[in-house]
Amino acid sequence: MTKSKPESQAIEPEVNLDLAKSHGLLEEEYEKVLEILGRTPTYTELGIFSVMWSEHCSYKNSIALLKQLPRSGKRLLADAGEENAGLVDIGDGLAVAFKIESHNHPSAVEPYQGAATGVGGIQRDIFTMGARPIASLNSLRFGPLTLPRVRYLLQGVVRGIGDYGNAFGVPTVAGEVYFDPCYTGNPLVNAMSVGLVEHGKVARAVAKGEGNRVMIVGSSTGRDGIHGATFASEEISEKSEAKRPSVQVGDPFTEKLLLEATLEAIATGFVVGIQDMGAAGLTCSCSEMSAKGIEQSGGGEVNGVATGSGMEIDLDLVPVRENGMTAYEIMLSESQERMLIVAQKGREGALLEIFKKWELEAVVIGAVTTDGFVRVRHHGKIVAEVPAVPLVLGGGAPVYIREAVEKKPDVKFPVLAPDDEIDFEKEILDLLGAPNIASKRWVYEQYDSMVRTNSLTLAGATDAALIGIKGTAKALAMKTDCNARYVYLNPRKGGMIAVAECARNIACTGAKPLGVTNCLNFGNPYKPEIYFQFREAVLGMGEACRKFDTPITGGNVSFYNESKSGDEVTAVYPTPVIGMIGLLDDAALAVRSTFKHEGDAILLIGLQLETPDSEGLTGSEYLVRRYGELGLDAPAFDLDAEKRLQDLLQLLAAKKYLRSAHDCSDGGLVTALAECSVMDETLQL
Amino acid sequence: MAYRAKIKITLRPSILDTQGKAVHHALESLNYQSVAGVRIGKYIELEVAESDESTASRITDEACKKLLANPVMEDYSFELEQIGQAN
Amino acid sequence: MAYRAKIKITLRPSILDTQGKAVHHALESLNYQSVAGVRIGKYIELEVAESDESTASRITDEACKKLLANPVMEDYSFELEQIGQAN
Amino acid sequence: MSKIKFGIVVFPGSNCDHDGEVVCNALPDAEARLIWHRESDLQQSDVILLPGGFSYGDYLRTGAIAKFSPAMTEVVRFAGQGGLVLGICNGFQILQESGLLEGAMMRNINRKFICKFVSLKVANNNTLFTSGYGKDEVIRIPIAHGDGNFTADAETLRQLQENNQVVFRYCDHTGDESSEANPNGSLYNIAGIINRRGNVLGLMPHPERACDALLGSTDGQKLFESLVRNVVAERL
Repeated sequence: MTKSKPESQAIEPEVNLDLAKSHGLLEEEYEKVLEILGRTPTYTELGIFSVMWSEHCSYKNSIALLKQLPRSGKRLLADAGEENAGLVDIGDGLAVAFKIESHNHPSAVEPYQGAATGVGGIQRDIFTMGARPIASLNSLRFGPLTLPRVRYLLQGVVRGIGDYGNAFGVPTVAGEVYFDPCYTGNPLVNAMSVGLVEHGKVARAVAKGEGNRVMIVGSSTGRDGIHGATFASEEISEKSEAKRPSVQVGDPFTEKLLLEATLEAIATGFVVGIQDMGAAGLTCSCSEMSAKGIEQSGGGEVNGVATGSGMEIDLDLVPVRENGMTAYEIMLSESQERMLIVAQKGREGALLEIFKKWELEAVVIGAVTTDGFVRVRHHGKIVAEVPAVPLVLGGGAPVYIREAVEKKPDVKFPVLAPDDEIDFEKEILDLLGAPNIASKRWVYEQYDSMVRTNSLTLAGATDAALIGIKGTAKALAMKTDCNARYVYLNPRKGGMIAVAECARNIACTGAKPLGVTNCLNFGNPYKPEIYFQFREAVLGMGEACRKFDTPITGGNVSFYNESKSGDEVTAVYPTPVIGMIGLLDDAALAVRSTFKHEGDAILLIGLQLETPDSEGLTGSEYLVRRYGELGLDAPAFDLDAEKRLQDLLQLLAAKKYLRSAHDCSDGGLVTALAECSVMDETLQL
Repeated sequence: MAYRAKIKITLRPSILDTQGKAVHHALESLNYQSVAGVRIGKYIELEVAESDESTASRITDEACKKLLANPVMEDYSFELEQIGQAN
Repeated sequence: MAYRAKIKITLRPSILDTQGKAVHHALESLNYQSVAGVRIGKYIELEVAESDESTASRITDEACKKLLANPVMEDYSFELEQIGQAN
Repeated sequence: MSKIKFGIVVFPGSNCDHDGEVVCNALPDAEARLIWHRESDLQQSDVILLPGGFSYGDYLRTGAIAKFSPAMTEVVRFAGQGGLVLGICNGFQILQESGLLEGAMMRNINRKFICKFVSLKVANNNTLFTSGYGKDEVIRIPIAHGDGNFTADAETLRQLQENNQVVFRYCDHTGDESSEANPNGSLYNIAGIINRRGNVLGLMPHPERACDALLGSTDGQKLFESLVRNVVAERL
């Protein structure tokens, strides 16, 4: 431990338990900070611990359960959680990086920028691994369209996703949009990206090699994205500047330059490690890359501090966009389109040239050390000196198992009108016109789904998006899916069905499901009934992933999705969104969704479960729309039968027996039949 | 009698102006080195068919708050100018 | 010494302003019936680090002609305001 | 006989350069090379292609900033000497901003980005770019833009019609140039025009995205084939 204690900067508030609590730290967590440092933290150090131990970065209330999900598989290059995005081997020397993440709360504040920066962030998670993004998907949930505020949010989110993805030059090829009152105050905006990388060219998020240069590249740093709650600067800074913005602004143009420059830099072989700056910006990338380096060094320990790697950086060198930024602000800023790179000592010049060519900021701000610390200087003084390992997930960050208590949702199954009283034609047309069922062309036509000329779905609708891989006969199938009503009615079965439906959509194209990423959108984990939903859904997902041999390669957890009306707080339905990829060895054998020739036989394939007919309606869109009731449980479901069905679909496709195949899900059989009849690009309706 | 409201809508100083950044860069490459900063916003003209200025001002202010300016990221200001008949 | 150029870029009257029409329609649906017309353009602020006004004015005019305004369909006008140091 | 050389200019923010390169390289006697916008050497290209994308993020106006790149100064000179230039989507907007083609593009009339297949009528098949198509042939080509609403003053419009410079028009699958078939509000359903001299063509739809049956249409192929055939013929 160096002798001089890091100095607090003159105008910072006095660090104590109250300030720690206002930063979201619990009392026992603050005690642990004092124990780790052996002294009171400086204001900047408190900021660092508060973001690193926030739910978003540490997964403290979910990691214990997530560990039970199947995370390894023979096709996986990097085990889940070790890299930003899981990598799946697809042959031809190629691997697929894919991940899904949520940007729910920023989108509720500013829909356009919230959604745009969500898309930007997930693309960086992919190209930070050296992979070129080849497709984007999304999963959106809003309140009912009858509300003006919901229409405002929907329009802003869709335009944000489109503008960012279109300008960045990645096709947006699939997604889902659901409308339900439970999302009124808290929309869900989940963005997914899929990228390709050659096996040898994968980049790692690690800081190692003493003396190697630490560089910050991309946009300059401003005060955007520093969360109000953990930011108490109004009192301390006399300047009456506009209130600190919590809105992060995305710049797809700079991101496209950052993509090309990053891939070019990685190709030189001089990049030792690289990580994008997402939540908690510089703080998160410095600590996670250092902790990874320490873990890989298998190094020793000095005075209880794990050594072998670490970082020393000087904030005076960080390119800033606003003057007078404090160390706290620079370390916590979430300005977009920035990466942290560890460059081989002596080779940083070549990398700086590349970023200069692409007209991007690129500055060496420090070097790799071996003492196990993240040491931060500002205005010549040490403002933070924190051991890296205790900061990070899997290192010293807290892990909690919360209390889980089932609270049956108060739902019922309505008395159904007798058939002879029903005008079936009117009911069917009404169902087909329901927002959750009707075509979403008015949304996805705002996305460029064709750039990079690999989108095979344009020659005719398919149940999962199909992206051809140039230079091979192969195509990737990809889909996002989740029926949150089923999870609300029965979290375990609902979690299983979410994975099964995604896999079924992929199998309908003839492709073989390979791997899963997930975005778990839930309420407040400190409420036992919410934690029960979370635990059961995760267990259900795990069971299904094991059955389909689709390991989970990583993902994201978003808690506290709830809306307040008056003092009444209602959580959103438990929404574990599944993002899945599959492989089609021969793209020419792709099976599309729509009927092709008059006279072809129509088959309904699946297990005929012996439940009374009416129970098949439970949890259905029809029951909710026609009777305003959810029913009592998720529909009957058999995991074995589902696996056999999907294996059959792939077999029939390979033998060219199938003219088309379409999943029977929301809206039931009648909707599936209608979709098979009309859903085709060439039909100019 | 009518008024023309001349409204300026600008990004708050602390919000990153990506467009301004790109245009500033372009002006530099046209070697207008003395241009030290560029910020880009919207200019909106409303024709308000009201006889007295205070009503016209109230309507303009409400229009800005409710629709024209995004309160999360933008500030607005306006002047009123008397014109003949609103066409 | 520096100047701030406040530039207004507007669509030529002969050009159909589809954005303006849409905003006008939205204001009507918020029952601001007395709003008779809406036109939408750009408001650009340049900070020009020049000591005398005529140079600052020339630079601003050239920037508008070469880049900021599209001669095919836009008109521009600007005022200059003296400010301390351009940051 | 050496191959016909397509020079594809890449601006920061272009994203369809790659797609154009693949299509040109696939043509039997043609090859493509990428030209970074900072270079002023067009590498003896026979045809210059300005690709789709969001040059400079389309900030201020689509194509407004790209026109100042060194490569564009060369392209203007190349076009002045009769060189063939094809501008697709953002490329067309850059040609308008650089004064090589008439008119300007405004925001789509529904103020939203639109990406879908549309039908186009080949109004003028008597050009070096469209000689492979039949007169008034209806073809299916995708569009993907937010600012494709073609506008020009009355006099320019009159001249464009008179000199047969309108090459592509939006229509329905029967060839009717109805207002319903107009996706973005362009005057006279104009989707693509050529300059008076006949060596610079700009169009908003993306022919490079319609050269593969697996992608839904091959109607874009004939545009590239016409160019190669006419350049070869000119050399003989």
